[in-house]
Amino acid sequence: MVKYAHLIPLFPFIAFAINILFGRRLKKASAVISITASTISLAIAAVTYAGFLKGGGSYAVGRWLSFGGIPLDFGVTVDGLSCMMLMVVTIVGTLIQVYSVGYMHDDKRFSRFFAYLSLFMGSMLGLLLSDNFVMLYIFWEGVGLCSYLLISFWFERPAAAKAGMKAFITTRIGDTGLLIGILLLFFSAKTLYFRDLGHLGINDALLTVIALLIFCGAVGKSAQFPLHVWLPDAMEGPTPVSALIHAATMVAAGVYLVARTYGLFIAHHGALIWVAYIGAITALMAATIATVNNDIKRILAYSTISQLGLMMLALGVGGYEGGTFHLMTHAFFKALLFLCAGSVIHAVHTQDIFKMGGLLGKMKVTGWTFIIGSLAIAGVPPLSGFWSKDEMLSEILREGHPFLFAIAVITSLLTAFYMFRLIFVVLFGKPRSELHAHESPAVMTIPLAVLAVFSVFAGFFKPVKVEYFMLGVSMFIVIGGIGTAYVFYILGNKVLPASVRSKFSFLYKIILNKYYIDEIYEAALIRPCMSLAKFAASFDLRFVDGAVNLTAYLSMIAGRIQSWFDKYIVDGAVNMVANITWLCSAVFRRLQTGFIQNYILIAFLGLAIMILIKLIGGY
Amino acid sequence: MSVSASIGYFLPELILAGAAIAVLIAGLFIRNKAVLGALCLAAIILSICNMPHSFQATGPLFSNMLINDSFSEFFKEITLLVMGLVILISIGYKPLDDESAGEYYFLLMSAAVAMMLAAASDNLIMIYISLEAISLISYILTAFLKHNRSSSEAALKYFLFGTLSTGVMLYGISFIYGLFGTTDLSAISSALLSSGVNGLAASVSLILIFAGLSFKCALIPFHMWVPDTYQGAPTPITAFLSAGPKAIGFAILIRIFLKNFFPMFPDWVDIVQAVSIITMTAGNILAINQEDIKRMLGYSSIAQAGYILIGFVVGTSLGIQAVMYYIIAYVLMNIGAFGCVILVFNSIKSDCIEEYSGLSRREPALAFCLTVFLLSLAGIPPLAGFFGKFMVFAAAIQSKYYMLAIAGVINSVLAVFYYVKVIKFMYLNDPRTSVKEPKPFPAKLAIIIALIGILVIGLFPVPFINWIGNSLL
Amino acid sequence: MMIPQSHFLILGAVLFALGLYGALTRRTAIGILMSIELVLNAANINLITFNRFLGSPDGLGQIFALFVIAIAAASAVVGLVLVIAVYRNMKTIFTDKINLMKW
Amino acid sequence: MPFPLLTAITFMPLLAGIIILLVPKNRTGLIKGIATAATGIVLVLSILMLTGFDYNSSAMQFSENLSWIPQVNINYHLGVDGISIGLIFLTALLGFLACVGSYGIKERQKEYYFLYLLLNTGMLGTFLALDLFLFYVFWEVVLVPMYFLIGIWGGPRKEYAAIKFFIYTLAGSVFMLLSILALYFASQPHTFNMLELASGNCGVFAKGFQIIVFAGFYLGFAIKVPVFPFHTWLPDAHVEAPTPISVLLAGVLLKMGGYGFFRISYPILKDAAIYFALPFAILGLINIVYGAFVAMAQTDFKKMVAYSSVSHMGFVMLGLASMTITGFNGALLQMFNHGIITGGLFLLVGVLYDRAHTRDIDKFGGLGAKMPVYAGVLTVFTLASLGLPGLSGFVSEFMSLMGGFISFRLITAISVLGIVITAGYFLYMIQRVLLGPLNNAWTGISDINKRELFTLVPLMAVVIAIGVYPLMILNYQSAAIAKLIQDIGGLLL
Repeated sequence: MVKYAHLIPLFPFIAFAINILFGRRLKKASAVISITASTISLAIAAVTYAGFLKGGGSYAVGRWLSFGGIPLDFGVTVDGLSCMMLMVVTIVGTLIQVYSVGYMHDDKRFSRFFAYLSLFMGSMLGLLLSDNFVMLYIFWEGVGLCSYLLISFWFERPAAAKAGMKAFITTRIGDTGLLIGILLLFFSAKTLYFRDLGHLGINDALLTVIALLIFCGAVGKSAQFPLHVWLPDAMEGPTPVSALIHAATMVAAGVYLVARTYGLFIAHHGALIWVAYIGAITALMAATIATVNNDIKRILAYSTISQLGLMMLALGVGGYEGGTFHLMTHAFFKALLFLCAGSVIHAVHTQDIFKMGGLLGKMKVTGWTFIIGSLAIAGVPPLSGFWSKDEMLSEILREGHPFLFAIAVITSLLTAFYMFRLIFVVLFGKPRSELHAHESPAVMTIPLAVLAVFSVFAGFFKPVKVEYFMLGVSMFIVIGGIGTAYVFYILGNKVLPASVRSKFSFLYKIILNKYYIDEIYEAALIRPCMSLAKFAASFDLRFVDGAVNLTAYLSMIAGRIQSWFDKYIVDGAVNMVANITWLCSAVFRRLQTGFIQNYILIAFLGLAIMILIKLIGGY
Repeated sequence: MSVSASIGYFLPELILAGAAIAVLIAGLFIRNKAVLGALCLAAIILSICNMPHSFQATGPLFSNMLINDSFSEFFKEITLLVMGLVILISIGYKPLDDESAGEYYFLLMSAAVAMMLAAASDNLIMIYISLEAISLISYILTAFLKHNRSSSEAALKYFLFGTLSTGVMLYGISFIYGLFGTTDLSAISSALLSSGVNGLAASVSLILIFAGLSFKCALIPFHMWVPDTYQGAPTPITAFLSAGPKAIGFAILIRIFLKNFFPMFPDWVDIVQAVSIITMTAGNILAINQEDIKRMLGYSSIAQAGYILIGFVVGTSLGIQAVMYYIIAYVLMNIGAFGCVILVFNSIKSDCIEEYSGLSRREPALAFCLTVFLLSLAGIPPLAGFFGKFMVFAAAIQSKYYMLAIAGVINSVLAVFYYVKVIKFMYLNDPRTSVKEPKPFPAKLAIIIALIGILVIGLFPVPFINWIGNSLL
Repeated sequence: MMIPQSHFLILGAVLFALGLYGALTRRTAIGILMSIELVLNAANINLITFNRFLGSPDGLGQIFALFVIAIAAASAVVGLVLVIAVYRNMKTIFTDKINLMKW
Repeated sequence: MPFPLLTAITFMPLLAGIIILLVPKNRTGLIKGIATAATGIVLVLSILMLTGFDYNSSAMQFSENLSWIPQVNINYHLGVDGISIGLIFLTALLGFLACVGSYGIKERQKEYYFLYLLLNTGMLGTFLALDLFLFYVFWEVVLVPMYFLIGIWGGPRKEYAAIKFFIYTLAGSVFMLLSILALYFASQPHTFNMLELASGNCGVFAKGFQIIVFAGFYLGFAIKVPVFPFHTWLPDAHVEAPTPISVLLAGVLLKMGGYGFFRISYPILKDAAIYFALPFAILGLINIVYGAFVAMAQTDFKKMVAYSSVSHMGFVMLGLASMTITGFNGALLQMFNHGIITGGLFLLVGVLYDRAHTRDIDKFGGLGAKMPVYAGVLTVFTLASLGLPGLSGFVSEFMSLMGGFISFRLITAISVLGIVITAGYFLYMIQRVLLGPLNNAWTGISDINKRELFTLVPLMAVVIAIGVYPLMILNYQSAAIAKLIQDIGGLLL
């Protein structure tokens, strides 16, 4: 029964309309409306998924627009990838909305928050269902809009407003790449539908250009290497927003796009290599920065960037299965991690991990679900993280990319390290400051539990055969990462951090907010990572982040120059004409001297000239 | 046609002459100006009624001194229209109260007779005599305010400049007489058609005649008298000068240059084309930053003469139609504008444009009328001024005078500067004084006639085009 | 022996030029008035000469000349009246003083 | 003779204007009532016209043709087809809403509403006229009331802005008059009728002649659009004009230029249009990018929206230059959408100006909290203006770009850059006005009131409706555009 798939995005949109229009009166009821809407969508998605298993497929809905002779019909694609993502988005979305009832409890713009959330759900579901580039682009920008609105939700804080704008413009830069790609595609292949991407009749060079341009969109949205600067700042938004949008769903849209248009990428080898390398660079760089960051949400943000880099890397080497599988599992445990972080922040009202400590005792459920999530992301065998990461690593190896494989392994190692650094600092040890931590209300902890269950069992969703060599590699990663973190934080807790800070005091002051250098210890593995981290952080701060601000600053200057040019040169020319006429009128006025003789003189001079012309003309 | 027979066709002029003398005598007894004015108006209306219609008999009168064709009839009707409006607005003009009204109306009536003679004259002698008559009367009228310094100075300048230019014209006529042996225009044109004539001498003497006539129509080299005379003369007379003699000047220009001396058309066309462009441009540029509104309207009338000249230079029948249509519109616009200037002068006692600020608040109706006249002069549709310009530009483009058309178009943009400047003062600035003078009814009547005239001619030009159509040469 | 026509025409032209020169240079309005009369008389001479040498039977030229003389007289009268009016108001007839209205 | 719908639409405002002249000055309530009723009736009539319009015929409908001046073959010829129907509805809608929006004008109301109605008649007439002379008369009739409306009720530099607008537009239109006359005399049976001239059965014009005539028309239309070198009157006129007038100025007057290209320059002067395709595209590009950059540097709210209009009209030029069905459809739709969106933006600026009496963006801050409904509406219009999909701005920009891409790939690619800059400066404005900490000067500021909301809600509805389902309006215009492309011989893409 696939026929009702196109209704899925409809219900969240209805909820959005209701909440926006009657938000003020509904108050708390608005949460109920948006949650019911997403549960209905969840139900339809499940029905569609069941229908798909029995053999249902994509179908057309209606004509939206016609470009010249070529009509553009909107339709719905129902296949493995879209159904899986539908399920993920609706499940995670509903849980996070339940969670945010508690988290946003005392916010005075409660109904507006839920209105934006349902708008986001509607756009995301629409994006997953669309079967052509134009429809995808429309919802793509819709999702971008919601991330803007939700990041700058607490707009009283100037940092949130700035972060929102930065997010929208950076993704927008990516989107223009996507738009030019769509234009080029329409121009060369006269079609915009995904279904016929496999057999386009255009030459390889053009195909690569189109693929890369579309990849630009993905880079922007999934915060890949050059355009990743907006995601860490996006943490200014409320944590459920970070969980839903900046961890589980929206950022995954980039990877989904690459997967959806995979036919384009496979057709010519050139584009895929780029995807792989961008993914690799992003993964490694983000992982290194995450290890030195001490803001709980920023660590998770860099971790998300790093995991997305891994997915891109997998897709880039042809590992379609592994990439999409990790996409699904990552959505679950990353959402779980963010929600746990949220409930921790909700309890202790600070985001700096080194002000927390020993919270496991006071926050039982949050603590343990936090640990489960970290285990999943680190890739501990029975949990879902292991299966998908294992799948990706084997695909990378099978496709014969030893160098990329090494980067993937290092990234996974770092992931395990910084996750458990987080766990040990926040949950274990003695509380560093007298924070009265109390467990979050039930409405927040229940979704955590449900997500923890999904994080554990999502792995079995797809049957994967395990190679022993890969099992060994994974075990090495897990033990190495967690062990180092254990040695680092539990044993040498007091002494190590203070002495390191004094040695690098100068550097420390510059990038204090970026990371905190722990005690220097002998193990060779940690030292190269630290130096790499320093380079990545400063590189990021000065060059890339700076570049974005620089362009903004330059365009302001360009704007000012052009407005001056416009005001004085172009406008000046017009006023000059007016002044010239005024000037010569003033001059000629003087001719009228008032003396009768002058008048007669001028008159007969004119007559004489006329006669002279005639005489000269005559001969 | 013998003298006695042609008296029958000379009725309107006779009526006016009779009225002139009657008014002069009545002036001795009746002090009230309005009665005398009414008497003159009655005479004008009477003479319009029994104007000899062209289809009755077109032919020479008074042993071909005059000619009674539809063309002259058109200009006679224009003259009467001008005279009627001028008399209406002069009744309300305050400074004229202490002058003797009888003489004033006598002069106006005789000027009307002289103009009707000029319109119909088909003989160089007759043209000279009637032109000189018109000029003499307008010199005296300009100096009518005996104790006003600027009025007498203006009259003197006007006199000296005018008689000299007419003298030059006479000198030209004498040569034409020498070349053709006769002063009868139709005889000359038939001579021109049959046998060629010494081109150079003829064209030089034609230019001399053109000089005299360009004084009458205030074209560029001979326009110097206009600003001072328009500013100095009493405003009704300025209105009269800007409309009456100018229209007649163009009538004679067309009659001589386009009807009788048409074979010599190519000789003088490029000079007159240059004169037209210079007249337009200089008129507009000089008018831009004038302070006195009468002086500004003076320059604007020079510029309008430049536009009319475009139709004349083109020389085609569409060109002449355009000239005649433009003259109707021009006459109405100008007299209307001067009428408003009179009423404003009555209340604020000054012609300085700055004094006009805030007029829309003090007298909205008057400000509206003046705005319509100024916009029509600027050539904004749907008013008559625009259609006049449209016809003139159409004529220019039809016979490929692109330079002329482009110059005309640019000038109509230049003109907007000073027309809108007055409107700006009236509407956009705040009023300075709040004195309000009761407006005499006849002046209001004249302005309303002119206003309706402009709107009707602009929106429904068909009857007027037919009227012009069948009164071509 | 007949004086050839050209002599008269030259006389006319000379008179015309003198009149024009006088109008441009005389300081008083009356001076200009006189020089204008010269211009008119130049035209008269032309007319009479053409009438004589063209041998036109009806003596058109002379009639025209008579008219011109009459009109010249009329304009002289008007001119003088205006000069008196200016003198009464401005107490001067020097043209370089009469420039109340300018620019 | 069927009910003369088009004459009614055109002259209803003029009739009401004359009635207002008779009403005494102090009865302002009655005056407002008459004006609103007149513009309301015009809106109803235009909706009636929309319903009665038959989609798939590209011929003129509801046409009326009476001879006006037979000697010169000028006749009073009105008609509407796919190209002009959208713009007429836009004029009627904005006319009505701006009339309701002008209740804020307090002094000299009688003159205000008379001039306002005269302006409406001029605008409607320009879109309906099919006779070049009639078109020119209506084109010029718009000038005079606009001069007074800016001049009398304008801001501090109103006189300079008013006279500059008047002279600038007049200079352009007089050259247009010469082109009209040249066309008139070049056509065999001399005619002013646009359809006759376009249909080619009164003589095919030589290419050189076409180019000169096209240049004349171009001067007239380019100043109105406005195209790059001639745009300097726009910011002055917008900044100084009172709010409802700048709504009409941006919403309708700019479209008269674009409409002129669609109705006169392209169908009649086919070869010249093709000859000038590349310069048009380049000018479109300059408009988009240059307008966007200059807008970014503005601190005055209205000036920024004015320059954004320059940037948006650049898409119209690009669409026109592309000579494709998609490009033309996009350009025409862009004119309609831009009218609605910029009209809304100016109303919003007016709302802010009435309360804060300043238009300097930097002086605001954090109004989102104090004026939530206003913030919501402003955000919708800003997003529509920067071309967010799902709202009307995106559809037309996308189609113009799509069409443009087919003909000029590099130029269109660069102009896509314009979209990013547009997003930049609009969001920068949102951030400075709505977001951030509340500027203590505006603690007592009141939210948008019912009347202002009434003027904005219909515009918002149209923006969202077209954004979601653009075929609603594209159906009206696609038949006429297809025929136009066939005539010109453009790409049937």
